Amino acid sequence: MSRKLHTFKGGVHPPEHKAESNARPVHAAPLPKQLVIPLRQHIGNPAKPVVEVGQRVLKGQLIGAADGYISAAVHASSSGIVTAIGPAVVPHASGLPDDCIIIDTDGRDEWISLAPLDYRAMEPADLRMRLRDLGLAGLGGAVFPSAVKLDPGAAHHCPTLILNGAECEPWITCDDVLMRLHADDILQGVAIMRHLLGSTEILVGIEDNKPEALASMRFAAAKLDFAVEVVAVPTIYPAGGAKQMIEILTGQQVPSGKLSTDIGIQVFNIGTAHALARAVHHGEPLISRLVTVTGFVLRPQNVEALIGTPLHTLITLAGDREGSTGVLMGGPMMGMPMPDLAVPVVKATNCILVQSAELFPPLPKALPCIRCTRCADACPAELQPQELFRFAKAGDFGRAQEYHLFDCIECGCCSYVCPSHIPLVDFYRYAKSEIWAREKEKRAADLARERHEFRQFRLEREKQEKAEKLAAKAKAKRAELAAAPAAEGAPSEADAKKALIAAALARAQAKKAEAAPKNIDHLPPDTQREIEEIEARRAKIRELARQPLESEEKP
Amino acid sequence: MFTAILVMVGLAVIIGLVLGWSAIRFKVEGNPLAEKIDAILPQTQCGQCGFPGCRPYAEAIAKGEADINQCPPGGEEGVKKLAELLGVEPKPLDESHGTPKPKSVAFIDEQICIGCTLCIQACPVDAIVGAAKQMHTIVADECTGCELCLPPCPVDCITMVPIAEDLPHWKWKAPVIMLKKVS
Amino acid sequence: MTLQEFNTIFQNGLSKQNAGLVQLLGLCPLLAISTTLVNALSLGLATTLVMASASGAVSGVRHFVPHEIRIPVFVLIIAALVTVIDLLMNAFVHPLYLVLGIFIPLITTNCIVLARADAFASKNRPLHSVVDAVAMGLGLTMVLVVLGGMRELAGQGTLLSGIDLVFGEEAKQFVLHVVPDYQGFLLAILPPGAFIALGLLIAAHNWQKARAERRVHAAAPMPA
Amino acid sequence: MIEQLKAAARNALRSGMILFVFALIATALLVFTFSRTEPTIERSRQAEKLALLSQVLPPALYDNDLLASQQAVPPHELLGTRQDSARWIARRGDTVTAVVLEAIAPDGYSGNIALLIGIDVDGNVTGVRVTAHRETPGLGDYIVRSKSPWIEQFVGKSLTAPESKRWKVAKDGGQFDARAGATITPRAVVKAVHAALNYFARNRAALLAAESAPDPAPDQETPP
Amino acid sequence: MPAPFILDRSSVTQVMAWVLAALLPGIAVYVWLFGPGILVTLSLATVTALVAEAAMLKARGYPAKPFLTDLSAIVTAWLLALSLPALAPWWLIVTGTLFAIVVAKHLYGGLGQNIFNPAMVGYAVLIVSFPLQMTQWPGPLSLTDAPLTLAQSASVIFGGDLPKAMLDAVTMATPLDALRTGLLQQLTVDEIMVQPIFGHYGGIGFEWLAGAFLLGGLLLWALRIISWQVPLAFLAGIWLAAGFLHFFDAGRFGAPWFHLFAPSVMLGAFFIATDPVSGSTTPRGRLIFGFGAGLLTIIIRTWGGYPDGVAFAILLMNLSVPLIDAWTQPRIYGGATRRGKAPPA
Repeated sequence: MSRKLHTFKGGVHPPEHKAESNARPVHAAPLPKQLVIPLRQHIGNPAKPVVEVGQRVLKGQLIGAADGYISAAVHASSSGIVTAIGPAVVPHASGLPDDCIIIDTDGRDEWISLAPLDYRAMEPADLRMRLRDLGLAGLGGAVFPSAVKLDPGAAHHCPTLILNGAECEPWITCDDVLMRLHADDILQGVAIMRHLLGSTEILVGIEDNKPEALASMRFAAAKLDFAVEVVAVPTIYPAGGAKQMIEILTGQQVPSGKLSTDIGIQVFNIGTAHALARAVHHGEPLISRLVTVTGFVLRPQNVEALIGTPLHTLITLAGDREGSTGVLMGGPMMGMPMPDLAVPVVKATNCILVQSAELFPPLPKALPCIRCTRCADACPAELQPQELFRFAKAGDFGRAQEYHLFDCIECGCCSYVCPSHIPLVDFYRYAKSEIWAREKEKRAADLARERHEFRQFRLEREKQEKAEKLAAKAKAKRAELAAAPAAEGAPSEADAKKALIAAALARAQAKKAEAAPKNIDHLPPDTQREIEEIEARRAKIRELARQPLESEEKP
Repeated sequence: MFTAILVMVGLAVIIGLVLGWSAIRFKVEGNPLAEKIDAILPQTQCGQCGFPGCRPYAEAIAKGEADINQCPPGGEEGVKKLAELLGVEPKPLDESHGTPKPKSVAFIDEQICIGCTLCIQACPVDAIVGAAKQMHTIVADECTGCELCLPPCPVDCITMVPIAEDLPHWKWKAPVIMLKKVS
Repeated sequence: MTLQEFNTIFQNGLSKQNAGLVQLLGLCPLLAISTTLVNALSLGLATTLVMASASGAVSGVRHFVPHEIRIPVFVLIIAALVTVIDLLMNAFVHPLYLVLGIFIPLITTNCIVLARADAFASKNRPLHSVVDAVAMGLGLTMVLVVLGGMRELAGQGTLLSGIDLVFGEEAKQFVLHVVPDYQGFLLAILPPGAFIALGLLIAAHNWQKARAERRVHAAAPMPA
Repeated sequence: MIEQLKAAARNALRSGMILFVFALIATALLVFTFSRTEPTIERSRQAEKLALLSQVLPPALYDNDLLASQQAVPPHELLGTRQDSARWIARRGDTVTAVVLEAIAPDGYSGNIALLIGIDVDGNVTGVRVTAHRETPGLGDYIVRSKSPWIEQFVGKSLTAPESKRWKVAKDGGQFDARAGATITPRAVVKAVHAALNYFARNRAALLAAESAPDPAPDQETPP
Repeated sequence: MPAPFILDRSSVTQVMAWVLAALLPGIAVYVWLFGPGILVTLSLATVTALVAEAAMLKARGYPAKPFLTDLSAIVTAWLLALSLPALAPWWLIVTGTLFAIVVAKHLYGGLGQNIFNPAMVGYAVLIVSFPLQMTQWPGPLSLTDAPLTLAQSASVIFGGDLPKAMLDAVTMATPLDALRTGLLQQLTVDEIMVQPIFGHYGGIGFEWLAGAFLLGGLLLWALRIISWQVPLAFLAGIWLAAGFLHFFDAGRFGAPWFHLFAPSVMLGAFFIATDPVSGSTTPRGRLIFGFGAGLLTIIIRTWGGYPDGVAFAILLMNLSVPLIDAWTQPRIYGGATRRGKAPPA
């Protein structure tokens, strides 16, 4: 345990509030009547439903298949009937509905047959495909598909594997409890990770406010046939940020704009390791997880909840209290308020935090920024939050980007310390989503321009070809006419031309009649007027479009 | 006195020679300003501005032949950006060219479509696929929402569907700090 | 020239495109010389005179000047006219010339003169151009006078001090001692005072404009 | 290519010719104005200088053409000068009555203060004026006549009245008044006038001689 | 409802209250050594500032309560009052405070938007406009025969000019004024320093005042309300610049210790240059900001038109803050130093 620890710049130390929930035994949540399983629970493409409404599904059955490389499957968390596939309210800051599969449970909780995987005997690529189909995704919060993270890439190995057990947000204790109870399973998962990544150094970082978890993990690690170093790290938020954890344990910083694998380090949450072990050794898909239910409830505790369980089921279990002011999913620093208690537990749900006016007093009104730079002192990404705020507020997103807006991890330290109580993180999220939207818009505009220019080019070419063809035809016809024997006196050259024009006119008229819309008789005057306006505009456009061409044709 | 005249006149002649020569020798072809304006325009190619497409409108603005407030899809924000680029005062949209509408894409009711190809000819970005006598479909990703396909359709099978806000399109709203009392 | 054209040109010069308050052109003399009302008025009128004659001259020759050498030609005309006025002032109002001193030649580089020559006179008929120049010049003079008055009043508590420089010794009686026994507020006379006073004037102008706009909005008939 | 070069050359010639014509006209205008105003300007300049001199010399003391009497004085420590300065001689009839000297007080708060000092044949000061200074506005600039009458105190003073140790500002125990908190500038002026009187006393003969300049090798003794 | 949902206890009011508290030792020493006149000045400035702040908030349509209770107006008022001569007439104090609050603070956009330190703008306006009245410094009590009581001071401040003799008796040139005057009389620094107003370092009384402000400043630093960079760099700038000149010609330039303990330096270093709103925000930027202000102070003291240069030096550096900040953006986590557009991830 002589490892030299490093520190990261910034960070804060809010009251921990861990003791409320980590002392009670873990219960399994009751089986709800209805499970709502969102198809988009992870980063990447949403899963594609593979069941139909009315179909009976078994516990653990695949109901949404992974779509593409960066994706993960979703499974039925219990047996029952699929009653709907469509939009339902999901845990998201927007409060907007998203596609879900809704299952009415039958109470029998009937499993499909499970088959463990012999991971050592499998091709790594096959194994990763299997994990993707078992729905494995990071349980720490970002929910990145684990199969992708377990791919060591071109280097074929990732020398350092870090298990993140910091759990630095206040109130949350699900990782703490998991480590106390299932240290062996977690380390089994680590063995699989080590196998896939080819790691030689394995570090487990746990904040020093969790002595029992540390002891349990150390005990389990001692039993392994490979070295796992369990390290107690100082308790400071956000030590659990992947980049911060890397810096604490190795002293290295992940270069801006790069991934940790670029410097040979991969980080997993301990919950993910546990789920991985379950998936490989038991063949179990990811259909449940540990969730901390805490805050303003009678019995704060951790529960084993099925994915898709509505939040109110868990809150009732923990003891509902009168006078709550809201419910957060996640911790108080990065969590999001829930629009509705019917939203389901998803793979990312680590904590359900019930608020009360006493525990979470309403935030004081914001004052103007006085540039005191406490935010800069607290920022673990070493940014200048006050400048980012200024740019975001002014709508100067380009400058915000220059000042590394996208290196912000939205940890909330800046907002926490701000003496003016400015909701800084909100401004950064707003700026980021504006920039994304603009990029998207710009790409769409570029595409439209390109297509329009190509069309102009094509029309021009077609017109030219047509003109050439016409000229050739006219020439041929004239030759024909001239060659024809004169019956009643030879028609002059001029007559021939006239005839040609008359023929062309007749053709054009016929064509025009053909092209005229057939549904314009007996229109209401409104529509008639509208059509006329549109016609006028089109005529004008045509007129304008012709002008430059004509002028070009002049010598 | 004579020297003064000589110096002035000599200087003038030299300057005149240099400028006259440069004016012809270093003439800049093309119009970089039109490019910049075109980059701001939304590329809807709807022709509401009175020009057949965004590029001709951009060129007209660059030449000073068109005003900056004739593009309803660009909205007030577009006018503001153009004003900033050209260093003039922004002005409200000219409503005779139309009013801004929510972003939409065209949708063809394939039950009604008779496959006349008129809309295909009207589409400025070739975002409609289909052949004569066969039903047509809009490529939603390429549709700019210009509405040019609506008038030619003989059976009125095309409707504009506003782009709904869903999760992938959702944006964080600008936070509001209420400092001032709202009057 | 119709009355309406005349009105439009004058409105532009005096208010809508006022050189001092809206276009912020030609600020160097504006700030430097507006220490007293008399100074301000004198320089304003001198500038107006130069502008009027320069615009008239530029407009008169506009058809003979190719595009690429228009700037040298305009500068030549303006510089010649300014030098003439400089010499005339030196000869006939020498005391005032001593005060306005270096700012008279500076009219040459005052961008408002060249700006009007290039933006207006080179595209319009001589009469229009002269009217425009006079309107612009008077607009600038107006701002200068208000600025000079403000600074003189705040700075030394008088108005029209130095009037004797223009009208001779006898004119001294016209000097108004608005605040007797004034301590003097030096800041107003020093350069920073010029910036502060101009800022206040611009603010007042914008405020008045915004109010007028609001009133137009309020007065607009509601669509039925 | 050749075609283009030819076009450029043609255009260059045309521009050159046009500018040539304009330059010719402008210069001609200038030459004309200059020749017409030159005499008037010269007269104004003379009048200006004379007006300044008359401020330090009572009109009763002279009837000669003061300006014509100007002569150079070599630099001297007592005058604070580093270059030649000027002196003017006042005569009444054929009698020399007074002399006007240029002097510099080198130890003003912000550098040199240029003075014009009139001294009559008996060594009495007839008047002092500040012609250039950079003293702090509002603090040290009351030495200028237009700001306060302070400078009039010197009239009638001489080397003996008051005696040398009273040639100081009141704060240092002298005869001359000074504003509280702003004594550096008046100190410098008092010292400079006193030194100039000393200079006059030493070079009286040479200074009053109508035609000859004073001793070019001034004595180096410092004043008491 | 934004995340995070919990906040640290700090607030703008708390920050400002600490600044005021840290000024108290200085004020106590002031009263003890120079008489109670400063209390009148402080009160008058405070009342004026609060009234002006309230009026401006109303005119701009802002609620009065959160902005009046943030104490920032009082901080401005106290800093200005402590920079003024304690016997300056009431209209001088009112004019300066009004200028600070109305023009320098509110016309620039109010709390957090003022690019110049309001107190220093007020001071600069006064010294430029009324240099004469800005010289009425009360002498240290140990050097004056008849110290003024609180009531007498008030009557001087409100009642207008004292008879000249009496004014001469209670006012005195500050050490900086005395040095400047002496130097202009061709005296050497050593000859000047024998005057009674000079003490061990910075002048009788003034050096103790500087010590008290230093103490308050250290308190603010210990509480992390101010950073160490600005004061240290400011003092270093003064010490090095003065030391450099003194080293070459001790007869014409004051000693570095004298400049450090002369009036207004400690106040400027710990309370004025550290004003976060108008100062630099990056660590390296703060070093440049402070050092530049110190350097300019000595340059203005030595060659400028006014005896002290702290206010002008700080205002000049305020002006350069955007440039300094843009140049000294620190490296961020992961080592991106240059300002480059990171792609939206």
